Amino acid sequence: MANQGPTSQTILVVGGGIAGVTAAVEAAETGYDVILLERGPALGGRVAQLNRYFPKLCHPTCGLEINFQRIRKLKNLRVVTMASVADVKGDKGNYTVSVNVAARYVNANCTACGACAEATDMEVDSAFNYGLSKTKAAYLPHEHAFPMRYVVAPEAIGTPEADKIKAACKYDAVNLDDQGETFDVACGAIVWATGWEPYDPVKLESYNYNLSPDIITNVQMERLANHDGPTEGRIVRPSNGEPVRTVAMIQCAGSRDHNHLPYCSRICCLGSLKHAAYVREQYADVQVDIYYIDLRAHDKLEAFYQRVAADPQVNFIKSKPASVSVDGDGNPVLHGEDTITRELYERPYDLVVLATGMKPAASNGYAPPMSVERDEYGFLVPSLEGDGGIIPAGVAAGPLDVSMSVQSATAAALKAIQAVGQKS
Amino acid sequence: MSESKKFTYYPGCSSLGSGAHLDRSLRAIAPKLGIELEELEDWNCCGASVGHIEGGQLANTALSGRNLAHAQEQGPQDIVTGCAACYLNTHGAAEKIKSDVKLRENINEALGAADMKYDEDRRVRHACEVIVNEVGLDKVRETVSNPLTGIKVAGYVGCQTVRPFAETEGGGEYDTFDDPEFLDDFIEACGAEAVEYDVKTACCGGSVSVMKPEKTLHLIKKILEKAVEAGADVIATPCPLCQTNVEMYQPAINKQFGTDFNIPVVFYSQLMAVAFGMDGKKDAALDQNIIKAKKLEEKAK
Amino acid sequence: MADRKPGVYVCKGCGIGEAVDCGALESLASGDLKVPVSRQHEFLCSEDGVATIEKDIADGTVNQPVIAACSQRVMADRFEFDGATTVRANLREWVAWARPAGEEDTQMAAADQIRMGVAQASRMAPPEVRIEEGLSTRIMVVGGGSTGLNAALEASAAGHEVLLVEKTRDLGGWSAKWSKRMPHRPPYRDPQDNDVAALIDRVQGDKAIVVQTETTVAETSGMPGKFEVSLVNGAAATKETVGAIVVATGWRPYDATKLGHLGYGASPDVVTGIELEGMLANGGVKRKSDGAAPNNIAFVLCAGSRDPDHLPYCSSVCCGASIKQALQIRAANPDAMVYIIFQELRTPGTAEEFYRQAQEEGIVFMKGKVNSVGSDLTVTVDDALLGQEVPMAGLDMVVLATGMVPNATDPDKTASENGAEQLANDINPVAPIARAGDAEAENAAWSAATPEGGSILNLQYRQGPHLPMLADGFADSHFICFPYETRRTGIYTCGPVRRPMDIAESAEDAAGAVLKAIQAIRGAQAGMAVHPRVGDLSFPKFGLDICTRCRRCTVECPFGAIDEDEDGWPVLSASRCRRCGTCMGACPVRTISFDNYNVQMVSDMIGAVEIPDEFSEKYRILILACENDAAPALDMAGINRHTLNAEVRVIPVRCLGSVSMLWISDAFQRGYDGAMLMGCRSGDDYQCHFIKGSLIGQERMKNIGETLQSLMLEDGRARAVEVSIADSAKVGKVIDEFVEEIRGYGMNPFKGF
Amino acid sequence: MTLAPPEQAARKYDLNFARWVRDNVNGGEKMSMCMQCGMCSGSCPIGTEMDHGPRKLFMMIRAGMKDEVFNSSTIWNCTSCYNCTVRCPRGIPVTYIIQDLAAKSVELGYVKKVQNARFAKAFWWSARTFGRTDERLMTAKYYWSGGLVDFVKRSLGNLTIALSMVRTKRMHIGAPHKIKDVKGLRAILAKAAEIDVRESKGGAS
Repeated sequence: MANQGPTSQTILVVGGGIAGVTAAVEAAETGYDVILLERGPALGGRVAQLNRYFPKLCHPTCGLEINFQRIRKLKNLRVVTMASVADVKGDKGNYTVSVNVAARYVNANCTACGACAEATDMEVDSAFNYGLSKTKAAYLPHEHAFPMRYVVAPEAIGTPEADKIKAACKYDAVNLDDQGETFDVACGAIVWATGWEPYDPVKLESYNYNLSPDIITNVQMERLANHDGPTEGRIVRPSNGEPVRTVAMIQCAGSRDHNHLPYCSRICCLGSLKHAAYVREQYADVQVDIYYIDLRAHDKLEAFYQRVAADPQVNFIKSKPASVSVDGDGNPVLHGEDTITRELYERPYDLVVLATGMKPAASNGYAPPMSVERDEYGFLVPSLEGDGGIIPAGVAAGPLDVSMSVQSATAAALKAIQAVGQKS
Repeated sequence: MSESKKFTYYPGCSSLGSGAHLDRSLRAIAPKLGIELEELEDWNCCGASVGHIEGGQLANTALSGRNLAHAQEQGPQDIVTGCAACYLNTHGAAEKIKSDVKLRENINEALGAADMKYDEDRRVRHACEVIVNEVGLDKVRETVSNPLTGIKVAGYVGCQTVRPFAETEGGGEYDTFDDPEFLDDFIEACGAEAVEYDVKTACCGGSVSVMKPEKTLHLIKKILEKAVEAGADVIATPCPLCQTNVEMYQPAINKQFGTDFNIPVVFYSQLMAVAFGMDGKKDAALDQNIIKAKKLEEKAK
Repeated sequence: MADRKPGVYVCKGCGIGEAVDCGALESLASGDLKVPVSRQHEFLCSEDGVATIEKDIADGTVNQPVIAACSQRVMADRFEFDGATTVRANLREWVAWARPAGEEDTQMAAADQIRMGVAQASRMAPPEVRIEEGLSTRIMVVGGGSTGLNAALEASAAGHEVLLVEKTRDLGGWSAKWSKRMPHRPPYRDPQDNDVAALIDRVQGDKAIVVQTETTVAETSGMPGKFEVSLVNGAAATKETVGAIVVATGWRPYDATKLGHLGYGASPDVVTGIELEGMLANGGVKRKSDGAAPNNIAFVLCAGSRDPDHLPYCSSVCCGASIKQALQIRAANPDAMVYIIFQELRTPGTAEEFYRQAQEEGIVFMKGKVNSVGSDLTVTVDDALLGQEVPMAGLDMVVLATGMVPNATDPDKTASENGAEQLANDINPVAPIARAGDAEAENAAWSAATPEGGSILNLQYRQGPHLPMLADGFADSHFICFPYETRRTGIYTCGPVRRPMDIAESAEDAAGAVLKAIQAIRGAQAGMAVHPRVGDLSFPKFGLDICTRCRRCTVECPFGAIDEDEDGWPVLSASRCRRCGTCMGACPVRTISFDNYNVQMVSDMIGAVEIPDEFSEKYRILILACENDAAPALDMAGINRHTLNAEVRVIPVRCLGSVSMLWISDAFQRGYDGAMLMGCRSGDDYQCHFIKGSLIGQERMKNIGETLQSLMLEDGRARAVEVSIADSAKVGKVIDEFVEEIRGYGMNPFKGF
Repeated sequence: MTLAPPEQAARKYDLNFARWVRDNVNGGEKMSMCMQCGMCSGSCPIGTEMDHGPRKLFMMIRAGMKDEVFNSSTIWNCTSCYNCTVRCPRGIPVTYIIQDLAAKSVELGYVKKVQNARFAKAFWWSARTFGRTDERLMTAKYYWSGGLVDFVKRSLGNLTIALSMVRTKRMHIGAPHKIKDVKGLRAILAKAAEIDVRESKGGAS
């Protein structure tokens, strides 16, 4: 059997969110060589954009910090940002993966001193803040970014701003001619942890997302509540910066709907309970109404639901709102039927939060090879037959919360070391 | 679309009454847009939204069955209609028959009673969908010789022109259910200004307005209010029932709510006829509007 | 370490050069501090900069580079050198970026950073590696249900020998009793075949797996790499050595006899979901009363679950399991009318398809609370959607979907006294579970929630025989980001003993636990720590010559790494240790130390700071900051260019649990005006990754008050605060307020003594 | 036209009625998919005119409340706007179901004097007699069906409308429009009705 052994014991992990980081670190800590690819400029993925986790209301950066410390200690773990997969060839034991690295325009000399950002006035939409704010054209992804390195926005390239940015760097870290690169990786197993994207709220026609800045999504709410977000963590009406007195959360905004996402995204109920907690922490006299079909606080998370439900200023209304309009004063107005009281309501709010669901991020460099089985929604299914060398982890494999994603990723790490055979 | 394309045209009962001006203006603009309309042979009522109640489900579908059978005899071309209700029923029936073998059997058994049959499939399309997907906005713009500059129009789509088929494959996926844009596009193409109008797919009460206006006047009031607020000179709609309800109930609304609405309600096809430089009466049928669309009449040659 | 050759390297990059006089720092090192090699560089992390340091190390002139540049959290890879111990002095985030350029105070802060760095180097040695003898790579799996079976197969597939211990006669646990299982593969619509039998065959056919049924664990001692377990099979007792332990003891159904209000016991035809499952698996559903096949069946969900009087949590699987059973009943009898009465229908994720399938099959779902089930099977429901109370008569069978109770203890064993005591004393986060919807429980003592039953592993640990549990009786971990973070190193739980979960999820959980077990074994082989201080080779050393056997270290160790021998001397099980230093902080005679982290080292760093005399009007306040949360928050404050108070000096510590109160009294005796501990959230929702470090720190600080009073100092001068890693914007203000308070007290009179 | 549904059972949640609806009502086969979210009732432009609204009506059907369902005002106030249908997250053709329940309630003799029923009668009369709906005659017949008083009241009320319609040639006077082959059409409709009876599934299944 000697000649049938894997040609490579390297494990490749695609996606640097909580699942990918976990899979990479856990695998590396058993002694295997691991390469971690992240499409963006920094690790952490969606959880880095979260304010806090349910049910403990603790900060994602806390766990990420520990993971980053682990990464720093692991000589056998290599992190490549701005990287996505162009092609996968071969099979278990010997894959050849061609990797595209997009231009960052900033090289490893960067010390994150920030002189480049100071040098330019050009601003671009902040993807990290889901478009709620602007950021300088030369920017640090966020205060907790790993790697701690700046990025130059492609929009700036070819403009005089780019030259200002380059000129400002004392350390020769800005490379405006960066074309990115492509290289091949030989590996024995691949963990596919490409995560998710929020469902596009514009598709929810009757909720008129574009009609008012005070209609936001749950992921935007996370940024709004974050000290590092567009409002330094103050939850206010985006339209006028005023405090909120009434907030509505609309559950299943896209999920459990055959017109959109037929499955339940699992996290949205708990996410909105968490958002209710954010709002209540900031305002004593605020009213929060949560509109839901079924409140899905599974297993021990029920306790979190009970804790929030005990708050008399948080109301639960079993109703899928039919539509959102905007009244003369510019307030978003919810229309629908309260299924318990039969009341046909028409209620204005200061802020409406659409609890949009998760859809698998299987596009744009994150599309897995066709050999990997998918369900009709695009979630990856662990192969029963197949060679099992490509292992889905985290939300790429189904709608999971953070803890379950970490569980899934840890299991994937084991599958990966099984796939590449015993450490020689 | 260079040379003209032929369709079997199903005018519907309203063409002989309340919606006569839709029929007239549509027939007028069609050739300009490269559409040849051949009237459906001995067409009958579609059953509207109440036919099934007294007639029963199958008999009601059989009404469409008979029209489809005639269309089949008339040739392979698609059927087109300007009436929302006719479209809804006939298109719906055609799709059902297409997918439901048993239904096709039953319908044909019924048609047999008059020695007719419908054993092929004919596509039933809405005039607006045809203009969007077949003619194209560019063609509409090109055809405009008398742009309606300075006229503010509230584009009121109503319900059945887009629901439930506009987003479906069979319906030609030509626009959305809640926020359709085709009508505003038509208006702008005619050189008029489409005002911001967020009740464009609000319901006028449909047949309930005919039966029990007391229950639905408030719906129509809102449709009028928003148009006036938006500073519209005229409301344009594709739907005969919407046109009639929104136009003819204005006095009743004024009486009940103490308002003073008097805003003309026309069909997009009337706008086009004027914009295409055609005759205001003969082609645009502006004389058939109870509340006169003065600004359009002035524009019209 | 024999001869220390420190070298100070001052970086002038990133604004440091503009903020402070680096020349002065260089001469401070070479002068007062007598550091043989002292250099400054424009851009130390550049190739040239790194080369300079490498050259000095290669020459043998330096083996302790003190990098006076950026935070230890960045550029780690550039500033680590073979054969040298690096010390980082943070001139960037904590000085240049956090204080006004060119000012005297800024220069003083920079100088103190250098002094502390040099002092730290003088007490650091590369850790001596300690590797135990006679290590085993075998993994013991406790529990032969589907979770345990999967764990065994996963471990074997990863090349480890496995010892699978099952208490009963048969493998398979509850899952072996199921007729079918819930779907977990596309299209997620139909109940799928139960494959447990195949699983059992694979286990029994696997040469690497030794199965011992009708066996329980009498005792567990030792440590990761060499746990000594004694197993009991009837009269026979055996001893085994294993490297790590996976606990998959699963669950048991909630006792239905407690559900009289739902009619259980009132009629033989009110059955539990478990009983129904038995019927489905053995020839179909029949009424116990008359053996007839029922035509009208109602399922009552949340029978016991989500009920403060019974199980406060949601058992997760009951909705899906009931749908599965309903579909099976319909498949057997298409005319059966099946009703599922729920309060919240929970089919998360793709299980929504399963719900849809049931609806398509015509199974009727009703939302409402069941008020009563009569002996005639009349179910009275508050139908929330009809808005009326509905009496459902004429039912032939009522099924109660009872919930899951975790087997974190063995109900067949009796609770041992010290076990109860452990659970009472150990920190077991109550929140949010016990208080959920239950006002009384909020103040109830943990012991009130102590699960019945004896210990499963019977750990021979100073900390007692049990695996720590959460208040609802589920085993650790309560960390969201680290679900396998255990308080008993090398022992990992998985499956429903950890959280209510179905077969598919349990199988995955088993794989995760096995991976952690493998890490623990490899850690022991290399003598290094596992999560979170992965790779740390240091371990606590005990100077038994002056040990007073006070037992504080053995009591306070959050991981039960230190036992006592019969004479009460502390005995370390090194591979259980997670290197947090809590023992070091606990030791009143300071005789516990790590090669690279010890009481003297921090004392010297505190002493190295220059204390201006009382006429200077300059205060000095010591901050000991947790390196996992508080220190990064201070870094990020710098990154955001928030101002850090000019009068504080910050020393990062492994954990507040490692803080020796000597450091605080030292500080005051040396003339500091105040001292503050900064750590993470403690209490029920604690965030401390060493479990109770920040809590211990706070308690010790309460006691320091007395010391201060004995020194005639206000006890307000010493304080412990909780900050989170996300407090970069707030942490500066917290410090300023404290400093203001100290100014209120005035200067420390001991200055200059 | 269709066989009678089962008698309303004494106890709630007798599924026989729900099953009859599934088998006999247009779109009924989808009704079991309802998850009671309220989207339909909330989307209805004149939901306030409905006693229960579609969502609750579906629950009542599950509960076997046949009489309450057929006597409900909900089934008589559908404007056919199809908002509920296109928005339903479970893809239930709510409009079809509501409209056909109205038809069934007529068949089963639940309603006599409901305006829509009279209107529908008038409409069908026109469709059958002329092959086309003559709005004038149909409306007149509809008003008549309400009795003389109602006729006069309503006719006068709408006189101005009628006149202006005539003036703009949108209501023609004189002989009604007729299709050529009225005989054929009637034969077709008669046959269809006959098939309907033959095909319809019975009561309790």
